[in-house]
Amino acid sequence: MTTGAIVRPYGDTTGDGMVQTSFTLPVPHGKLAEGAALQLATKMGLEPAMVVHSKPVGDGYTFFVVYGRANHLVDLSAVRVVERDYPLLAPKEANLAIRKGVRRRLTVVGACIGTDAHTVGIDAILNIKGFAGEKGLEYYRELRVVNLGAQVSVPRLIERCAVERADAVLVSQVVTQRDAHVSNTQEMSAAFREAFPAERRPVLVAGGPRFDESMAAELGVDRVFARGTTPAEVASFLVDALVTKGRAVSAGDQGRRSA
Amino acid sequence: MTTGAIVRPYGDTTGDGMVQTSFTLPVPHGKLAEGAALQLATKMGLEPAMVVHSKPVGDGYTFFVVYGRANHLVDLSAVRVVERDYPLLAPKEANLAIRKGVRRRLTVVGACIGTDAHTVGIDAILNIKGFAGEKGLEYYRELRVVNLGAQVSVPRLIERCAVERADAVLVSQVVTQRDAHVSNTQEMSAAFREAFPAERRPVLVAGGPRFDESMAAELGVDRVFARGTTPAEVASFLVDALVTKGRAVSAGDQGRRSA
Amino acid sequence: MPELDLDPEAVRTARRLAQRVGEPIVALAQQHTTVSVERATLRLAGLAGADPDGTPWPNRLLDTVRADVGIEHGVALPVWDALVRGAAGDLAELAAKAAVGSVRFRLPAGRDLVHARSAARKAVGAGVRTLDARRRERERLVKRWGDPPQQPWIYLIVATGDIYEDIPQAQAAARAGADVIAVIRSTGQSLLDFVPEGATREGYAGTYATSENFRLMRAALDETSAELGRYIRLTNYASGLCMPEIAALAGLQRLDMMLNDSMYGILFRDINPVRTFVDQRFSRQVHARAGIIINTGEDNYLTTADAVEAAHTVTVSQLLNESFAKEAGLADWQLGLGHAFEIDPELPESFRLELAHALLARQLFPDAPLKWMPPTRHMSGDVFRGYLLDGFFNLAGTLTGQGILLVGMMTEAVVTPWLSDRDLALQNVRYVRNACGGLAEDFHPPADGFIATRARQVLAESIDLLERILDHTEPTYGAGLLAAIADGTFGLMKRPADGGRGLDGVVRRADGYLNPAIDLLEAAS
Amino acid sequence: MPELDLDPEAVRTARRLAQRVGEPIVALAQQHTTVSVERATLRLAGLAGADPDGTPWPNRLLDTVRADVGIEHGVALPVWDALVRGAAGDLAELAAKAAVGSVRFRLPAGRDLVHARSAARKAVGAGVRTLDARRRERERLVKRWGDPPQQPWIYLIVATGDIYEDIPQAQAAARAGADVIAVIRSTGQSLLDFVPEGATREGYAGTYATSENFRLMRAALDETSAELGRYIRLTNYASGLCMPEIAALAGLQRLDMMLNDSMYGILFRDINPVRTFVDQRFSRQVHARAGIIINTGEDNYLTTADAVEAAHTVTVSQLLNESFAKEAGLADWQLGLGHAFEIDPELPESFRLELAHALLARQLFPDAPLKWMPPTRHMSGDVFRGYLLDGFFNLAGTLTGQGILLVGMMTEAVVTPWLSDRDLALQNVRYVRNACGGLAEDFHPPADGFIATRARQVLAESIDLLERILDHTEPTYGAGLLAAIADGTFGLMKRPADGGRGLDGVVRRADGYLNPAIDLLEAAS
Ligand code: B12
Ligand code: B12
Ligand SMILES: Cc1ncc(COP(=O)(O)O)c(C=O)c1O
Ligand SMILES: Cc1ncc(COP(=O)(O)O)c(C=O)c1O
Repeated sequence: MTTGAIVRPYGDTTGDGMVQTSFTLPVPHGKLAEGAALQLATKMGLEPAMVVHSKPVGDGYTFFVVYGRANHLVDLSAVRVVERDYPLLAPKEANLAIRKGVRRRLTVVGACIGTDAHTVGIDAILNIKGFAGEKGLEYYRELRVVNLGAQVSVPRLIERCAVERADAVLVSQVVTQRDAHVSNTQEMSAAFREAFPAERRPVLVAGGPRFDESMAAELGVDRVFARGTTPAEVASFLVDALVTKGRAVSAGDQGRRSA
Repeated sequence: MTTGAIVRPYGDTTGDGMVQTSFTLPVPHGKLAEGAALQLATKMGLEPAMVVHSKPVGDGYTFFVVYGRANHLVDLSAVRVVERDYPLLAPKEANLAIRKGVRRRLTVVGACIGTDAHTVGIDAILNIKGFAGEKGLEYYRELRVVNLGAQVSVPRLIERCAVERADAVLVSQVVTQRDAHVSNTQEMSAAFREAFPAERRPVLVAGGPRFDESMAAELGVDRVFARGTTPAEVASFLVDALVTKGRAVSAGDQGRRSA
Repeated sequence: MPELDLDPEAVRTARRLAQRVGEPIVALAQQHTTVSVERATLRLAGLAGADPDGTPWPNRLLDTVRADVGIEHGVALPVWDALVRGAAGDLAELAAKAAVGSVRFRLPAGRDLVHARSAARKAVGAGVRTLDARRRERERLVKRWGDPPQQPWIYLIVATGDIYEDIPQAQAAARAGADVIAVIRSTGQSLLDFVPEGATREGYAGTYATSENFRLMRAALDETSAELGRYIRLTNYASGLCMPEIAALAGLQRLDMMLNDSMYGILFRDINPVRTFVDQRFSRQVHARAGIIINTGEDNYLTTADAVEAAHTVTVSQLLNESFAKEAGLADWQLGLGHAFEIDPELPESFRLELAHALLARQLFPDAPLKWMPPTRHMSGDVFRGYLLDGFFNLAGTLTGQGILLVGMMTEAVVTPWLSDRDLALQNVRYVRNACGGLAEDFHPPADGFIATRARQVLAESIDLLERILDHTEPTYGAGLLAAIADGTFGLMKRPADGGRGLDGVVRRADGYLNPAIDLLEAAS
Repeated sequence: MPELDLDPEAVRTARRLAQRVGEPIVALAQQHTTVSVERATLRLAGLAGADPDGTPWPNRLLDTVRADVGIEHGVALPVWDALVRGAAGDLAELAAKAAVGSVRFRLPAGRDLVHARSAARKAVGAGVRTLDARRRERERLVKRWGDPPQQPWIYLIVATGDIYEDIPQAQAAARAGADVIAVIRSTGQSLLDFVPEGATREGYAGTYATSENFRLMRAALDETSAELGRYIRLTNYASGLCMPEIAALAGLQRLDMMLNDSMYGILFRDINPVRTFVDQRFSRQVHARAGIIINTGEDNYLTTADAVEAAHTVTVSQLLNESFAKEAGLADWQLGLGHAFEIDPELPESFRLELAHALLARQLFPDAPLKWMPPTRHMSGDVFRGYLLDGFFNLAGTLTGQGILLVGMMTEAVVTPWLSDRDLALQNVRYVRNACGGLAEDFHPPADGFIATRARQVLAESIDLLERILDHTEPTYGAGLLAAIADGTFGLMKRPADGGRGLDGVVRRADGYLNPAIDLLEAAS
């Protein structure tokens, strides 16, 4: 561990540790509430902390803005990052890799599952129009995209995946209240494990703005994509998983697979 | 301790623990930086935490907005509050108490000490015009106010207090960078202790927006007033300390005192 | 208000075209009924509650009737025929018996038909009279407690998923300045072909729309209205597969505004277009009668399409919504036509483009309240920037005389609103309203300037689009609009007339179709 | 720009009155000198550095001269007389010798005086030529790298107290869009009667103004200017007891703007009024020559007085600052007259009042850049609200064509700006500028409307106040302005002409007073 690996928050001087925070406590506005806010700030490791704003909101609640010096050290060497562990391919390269590797088009089924109807994110990945200047997966000649749209139930998704012989399933989850995104995705992955034998289960990919990319195992999927994902990242991952790592059955062996 | 004494931050549901925070880390924008931000949030007790915004600022720094669930409990019964431990008096009552208790006018000397030139706060307490609809101490017939203004050095303050026979000294400190307010006030109180025998030392009061009212002992003063103080609070405290608690010498005994 | 130099002839043309586009759709609605229209009729007649599994009695009863005789003649004749026959003492008992298979329905004829019809009219008429009573009650309370002292009205959302958390939050919001409270629905409710029952505590990102939730919230807000001396309005969603029923429940529980768009369900919930248009007409007839203000959903287009490129689709939809609403009997003051501040803030002069669009709507619909929606898709996790954007949204609302201002939240891209978000948002609105309340006096976009030019351009593009819609032919229904929707004209979504959810609940009316609710509602308008 | 319907005659009257108020003050300045004016003269002649205790050589030398012969004839004659006499090889050596008492000064006469005078003129002339060279250098660099592409220029503060933290922060700010960087001074510096030496790292709430700090920062910004292809201007404070010396150092180190107000030191630092006016005139002559833009400090009044009640004191001060500045040789483009967005945001129509005040300034001083200051006193710990207020401040700046926009920080009431505060603040400015850049096209306050009426009222009150100032008599100096200042007319502070700090450094000029710097600077203008 290099010494450079330890950093602290920066207000206006190296090492000052300064952070801003705001929160509401269910305590009526007053000195007790301010004391409670300071206690919370202290427990968060802010010392000294200054309650710079407090305002009654609602009945018996107080909103606070607190500034203070965080006494924590951030150890960069201990940060676990899900780095891209596969090469980033341009559409042409991805197509070529698929053509060479499996000699058939790969089928990708996409959906917003559960009651979630936010399709803009998955459409950004799938539709030709794409995202951030990159074309979506429909633009890839060697990918066959079946976009099921919004509010797709897990049984329906599994049925369609079987019919379409999906190599990969892309599900999107945007609504996170009560951790809906987590439980929906877990339900989905469990159902796929039940419905398909391991070697025929499509690659499972989950995506959405509030996912944490390190949650793949917990969610039971092969990969998680979060905020700001671009189509090429997804296509490259699919090539890596299905072609390079050989999850997809190549054209010659397809008969066996569909048996 | 009642059960109601334990509370948690409130986002939109009781007990959800949600807080917002923002800070800058001296790490270039990217996945490592986001991981570092999450680590800091976790150390602050936010779990789960979501990095909802990250943006490069300056060279090699990243600014973050993080939302998360604080796992701390706030114990209201453990909150130490500096409650007003003296009665709040209207100007008339204060005047009467002084007239009855010490049979002479009390002298109050006010100043911004050190290099601080922010006089609006101390003026709000002292000037007739007052603050928040309350008249300032100059309005109290039984208080004689000497306002020395801004950037008063400690030696000059002590000299004037001796000359004016100050019963109380009110110092203001607004600038807090490098904890200037703390060190200036400590320097002031130490000098007063040196310059005056204990029984003749004026009551020392410090005030300013970023003081913590529980710091009196640490600062070596008799009382600390913070954000939003009103003149009546200060006048009432002075009456309590000088009259009720008998710190001020009454008119009959003044000869002895000045001896 | 500043005046844009719009050609009055162009405005007349646009409106005429919208009406022509709407005509075949109205005809379609008159030729069909849906399960939800029929259930709404039963609800107006007083049928409520659910079986032990939670399936509402209106659904149980309707399904049995449909199985026995179909619903192409309407549910009223077979149901009241059974009651007249003495199959049960009242609707509730009838539903319960039908559910266990102890009643069989038939299509009455001759004198039986006459009796059934008059019994149905009487029963449904009682419901319509309740709508009237609720409306008068509202008028009385508004008179007693007063309307908001200012324009625009301040519209705030609560969305905890739990009616018992919603209530105190709504009350707090009202105390902090909200004039209108909307209880957002749980995800998924729009696709349910039934209206859940009772007080509910477990919605996702919203709370179920139920009759009991409506009642609880309205009662709570009545309390707060009395306390504040200001009538706080309550909003919900007459949208999704149960649009007509929810409209009926809203009228019966004295809700004050309802989200109710002619195409939202089609485009954003993939609900069958015919189902939507039929349901929409009925629900609007109810709203008209109940004195409810509708809020249309044009803002939603701009969450998937670009707000500059697609500006004219908003105008076209407003014109269509207006035309459908007028046909259904709604008055101008009931038309909260939607639009939104959704232009990419990075675009040069984005704020002035917003002003141009907002003024165009203002001037096209001078007597409609207009519902002005805040930025959402360009909000990010940078809550500071979000708070600023919302301030400029509020300013645009003030400058252009919007009627209903849906308050934006700095956490739009993060979470459903927190208590503190709402408080901060109201503070933002108050600052702008207070500091710039009269700024419209100084706002005079020149006739040949950027703003007026842009407004004229959007109007011209709208006329163009309406003409293109009329040019569409559609094989099954022959209506230009259905074909245009199938084509992806709105919000970039393609929705064919024979696709989508809920199509199986659409039935072509037979000769002799009877729906006393429709008869009564149409008689009035 | 929108036009206010101001009576041109009233404008002329106001300006005439301001000049009449200023005249006796100018005469006063011409009749006096100060220790700092004399030290500045030595600095222009090249004297720099400090003794081992940190006392600058200009102070050591001046104090000795003063002790020996006084300074009523100016420091130049005794000093260059000593040099001509061969008491030392150069100024630095002379100062060192004087400090140890090995030189005695005298007032030369006859040929000695002629020699001393010409030597002094030569030495000081070299300094003035350096000012000229620096000015040409700036002009060249501005031509090479370019001015900001837009108005207003974006002015940002750094204030860490440590020049080595300031530098990267300033560079980051420039990269993020700042056009002007101001390094705020440490508290207390204004009361020092000497200019500290060297690079400094321990200021409180600001960094010491020193020649070396100036040089370091200017060099760093030159680097960044080259990188960005935009000339980044550097600002500091010619204010406090050493105003003339700091002005000289600024000119020598190619600073580009200086805070320099005619009354700030009197009112806010309790510096003696005569000292201030004398110092001010000299420093402005230097700024005029050096091509430096001055920023005046009217904004400060509004931190202690109410921004509505005292609006006219701002206008009066601007008129006085203009008149003093013109007399000292500054051109219109060099007058960054100050004003601020400090009206209580709770006041109804506060934003429109701000617009009225800002437009009044814009129209009274059409060719001056105007320095537009952000809200400070009504900022609170609610950083969200603060961010919003700053956005409306930015909007007012854009709508009313301000020249220099001092960027407001959401943490105004909390801390000196953080790195992230500055970045967020610039983002705020960028949004407003980009989204509303052309909004002035649509902004037309009617002649009989709220804004124009308010502007006329402030102008009338200003004329009134100027007349009242002229009516004041003052025993010692007979000048109306001094008496008015003693009365508490500005910012509510009472400052008698014979009180305040630094009075002992003021000396009435004797006959035969010589100051080659003043001669050279006046000859040019
Ligand atoms: C547009 C929008 C809508 C539109 C959706 C239109 C449509 N056809 O999608 C409409 C108006 C219909 C809508 C409705 C609702 N919405 Co909405 N909506 C938004 C909004 C404004 C933008 C979302 C968006 O389009 N982002 C742009 C895309 C490109 O980003 P993205 O989704 O993050 O996708 C990227 C990555 O995450 C990733 N990704 C995403 N999915 C996937 C999948 C895979 C496989 C991969 C690889 C990558 C990937 O790649 C994408 C590109 O980088 C957000 C607020 C905001 N500003 O974020 C609220 C928001 C998401 N909505 C919200 C809510 C609550 C609703 C409603 C439930 C409200 C209600 N009760 O009525 C309804 C109902 C919807 C439902 N049943 O789900 C909440 C969710 C709160 C939460 N965290 O739980 C938000 C955050 C607003 C808020 N603060 O309340 N909404
Ligand atoms: C007005 C103002 C000024 C005016 C001051 C005019 C004057 N005559 O006072 C001027 C323009 C001159 C000024 C200058 C500077 N200022 Co200033 N200024 C402010 C400002 C905008 C408002 C302060 C104020 O008047 N508050 C209103 C009063 C009523 O509130 P208050 O002081 O908190 O007082 C109340 C209580 O605290 C209490 N109280 C206060 N004192 C006392 C004393 C006693 C005995 C008692 C009982 C109670 C009490 O009672 C009062 C009533 O409730 C603040 C920002 C802000 N919005 O807070 C910055 C601020 C205080 N200034 C700041 C700075 C850095 C400066 C400068 C140093 C900048 C520079 N380098 O040039 C200069 C130099 C001043 C100096 N040498 O000290 C910083 C301080 C940062 C920090 N925390 O360290 C602030 C926070 C701005 C910022 N974010 O950078 N400033
Ligand atoms: C017109 C309209 N209907 C309905 C809704 C709500 O969606 P859902 O039908 O999924 O509850 C919205 C969302 O804002 C809307 O604008
Ligand atoms: C004109 C002017 N001079 C000087 C200053 C700085 O104060 P000081 O002289 O204490 O450094 C300011 C503060 O903003 C100012 O406006």
